[in-house]
Amino acid sequence: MVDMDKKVMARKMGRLIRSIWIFNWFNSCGVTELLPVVASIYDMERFGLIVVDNPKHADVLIVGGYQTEKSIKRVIRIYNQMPEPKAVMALGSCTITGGMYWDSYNTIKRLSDYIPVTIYVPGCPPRPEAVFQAVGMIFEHVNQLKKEVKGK
Amino acid sequence: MSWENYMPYIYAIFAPFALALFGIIYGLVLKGFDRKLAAHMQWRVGPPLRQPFYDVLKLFEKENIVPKNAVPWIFNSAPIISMGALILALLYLPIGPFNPVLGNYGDLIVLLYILALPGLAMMLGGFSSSSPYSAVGAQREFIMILSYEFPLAIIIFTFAWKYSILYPNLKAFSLLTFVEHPLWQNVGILGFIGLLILLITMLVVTTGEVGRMPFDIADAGTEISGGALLEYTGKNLGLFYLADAVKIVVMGTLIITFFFPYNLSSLLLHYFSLPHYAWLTIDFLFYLLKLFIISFVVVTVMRVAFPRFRVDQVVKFYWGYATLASLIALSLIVLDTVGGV
Amino acid sequence: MSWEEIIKDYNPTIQRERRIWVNIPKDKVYDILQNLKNEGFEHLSSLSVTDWIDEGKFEITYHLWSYKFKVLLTVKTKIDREEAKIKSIYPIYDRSAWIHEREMHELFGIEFIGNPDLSPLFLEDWNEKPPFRKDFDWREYVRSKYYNKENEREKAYWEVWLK
Amino acid sequence: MIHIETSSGYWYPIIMLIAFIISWLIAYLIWRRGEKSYKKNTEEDDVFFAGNPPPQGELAHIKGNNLGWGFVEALDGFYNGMKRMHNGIINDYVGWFIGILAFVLIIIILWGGAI
Repeated sequence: MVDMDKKVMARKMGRLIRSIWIFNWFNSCGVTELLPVVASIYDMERFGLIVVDNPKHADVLIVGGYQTEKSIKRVIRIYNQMPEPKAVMALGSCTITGGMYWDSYNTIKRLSDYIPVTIYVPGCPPRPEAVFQAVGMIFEHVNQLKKEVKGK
Repeated sequence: MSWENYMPYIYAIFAPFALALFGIIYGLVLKGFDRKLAAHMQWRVGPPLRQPFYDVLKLFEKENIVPKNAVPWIFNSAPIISMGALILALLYLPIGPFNPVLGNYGDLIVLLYILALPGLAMMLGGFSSSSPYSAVGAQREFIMILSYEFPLAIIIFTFAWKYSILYPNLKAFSLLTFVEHPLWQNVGILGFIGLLILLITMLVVTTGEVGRMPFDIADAGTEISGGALLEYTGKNLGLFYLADAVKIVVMGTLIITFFFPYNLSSLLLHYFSLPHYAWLTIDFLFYLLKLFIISFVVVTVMRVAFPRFRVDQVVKFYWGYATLASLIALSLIVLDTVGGV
Repeated sequence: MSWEEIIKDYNPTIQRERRIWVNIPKDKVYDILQNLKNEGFEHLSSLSVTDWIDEGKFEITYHLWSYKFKVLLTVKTKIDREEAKIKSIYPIYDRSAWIHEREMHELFGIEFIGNPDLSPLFLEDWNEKPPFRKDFDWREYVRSKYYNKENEREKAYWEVWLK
Repeated sequence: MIHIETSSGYWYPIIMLIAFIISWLIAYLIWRRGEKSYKKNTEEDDVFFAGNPPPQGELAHIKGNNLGWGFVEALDGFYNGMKRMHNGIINDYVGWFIGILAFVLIIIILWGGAI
């Protein structure tokens, strides 16, 4: 997050959480559990979340699962191409500690060494409820930020 | 220059504000209904009705990126042209019981040209953003314009021809004649079938013009990841989003002026009497209802029922079947007037 | 000259029903594969390499399948491990050979002479020893590249590997 | 007030121009309210090319002749027919010319007066 001042950030994030547009970077296990989130049972569109198809329209980048040396270069470029108030949700334990591939020569071990990660969702692959809890946490974080700003 | 001559200028200056407000708000409301109903059709809960308002507010908060080697002034003015043209189109359209603001200062042909501007602006935006994806998207938008203008022109020509026969003293292309004399009564059986075919063709053309699912080859999400509007972010995209919402209202109103210009008040007038402004509000609400039904049929049902067509299938569909249908309808109506009457 | 005669004098072993192995010296492989292809083995299903580090040899296996005879012929050949060079079979099997050889070049470092494009496939800008070679110590590599000693949490990884 | 008036339509360009300027102004006002800033000349305003560096120069241009790709593809039945006809043999062209000429003459002779 670029260091805008708190009030602007609170206003921007306040508007962002009501309509989050997601660009998902699923090239591994993340996608299997994320399909029900989009489908009718869990239906993330209830909270105004839609999947968009390019980073320029997106607010939240969901990086699902392990990233190899080759794919992390693309993730970094895509992260840079997203317009500013943006967040990254790292899905799956592979992004936290390298997960199953903790000792593989080809995968990266922790996503936040490469791009600033807003929230980690553990699980291999994480269940849809975990994803909703993560989104809920972002909501709370922003509301708390707004309360703080209003409180001053 | 007496007071009367200045009337059109005053209309032209103050009416756009009111109409823009109406177009944007009701367009976003329609979009909200569209997403909610589409979700329910897919057995999902769907977003709250005010979701498009949230989307627009968010989009206006995001950074407005202009690509490095894009042409900045075209890139930034494309959404403005698109939105301006649509507000202008609203000026020439009859909104519910009220006659078109600039009704007797511009006819249907002027409206047809104005309606081509949003598509043109999107194409301009796509080509000017120097991205291969959006260049392909803009090229597809160009093909969309080419393909759906053909049946649209035939439909308009049919109506105008019919009016020129029925009411030779009136101006055939003027929207006022379209509103005062709906065709359903003074047309025989053949003509009635012809009008039905025309109605279906017009609905299908509107889906193409609004760029919704079966024909959204221009900003095809999965194929060219965003198409013509790929490089747009922030307020540019927000304005295109608004323009898209207003476009549904404009196209819906066009269908209403052609096929359903009836007002509720004329039917209920002799049952109970109400002050004039009460009738106006009732008619206006009836107009909003008609607009909602048309948007439901044209946008939501088509969006949920059909997958996206290929580019050449779209052209084949419009230049083949839709044109054939409108030509058949034209010949039916000609037969009806020449033979039947 | 049917395919049996071609490989007769290299004493093929019948692995099991319709599976035949044959060892062919390095310099004859290209011509034999050419003839086999003409005979009917037109499907190069895969090309793999085994690293016999104690013998100091790479063993390249070509798995050929023939739709006509319904037989899977495995042609094996041994090349020296240090200067690992062999003539590429791109002219015979074209695309399928190209992609397999490109992968083997990246993971084992075998030089296929005549292959049009041996650019890296999975490991972009990898300047270590080719990873599938037995003498490449991947544990050491991963530990030094990804886990540093100072980080408190990652100390655990260092203990795990010390045993 | 200059305007165009025909038997079936009319158009007042000045009023339309004023109305268009006003509507354009409204759109501009809406446009101006949004966020203006963005990080110039960083990787942010590169063109999105699926994570790879965007193509430079010649590669990035979509050439004109594939502008109507979908169109030519859809009407290829018609275009193939046309291509077959334009086979470059001069007497075919002259043949068509005379045929159409004769046809038109017949029409004029038969219904000359009526049209």
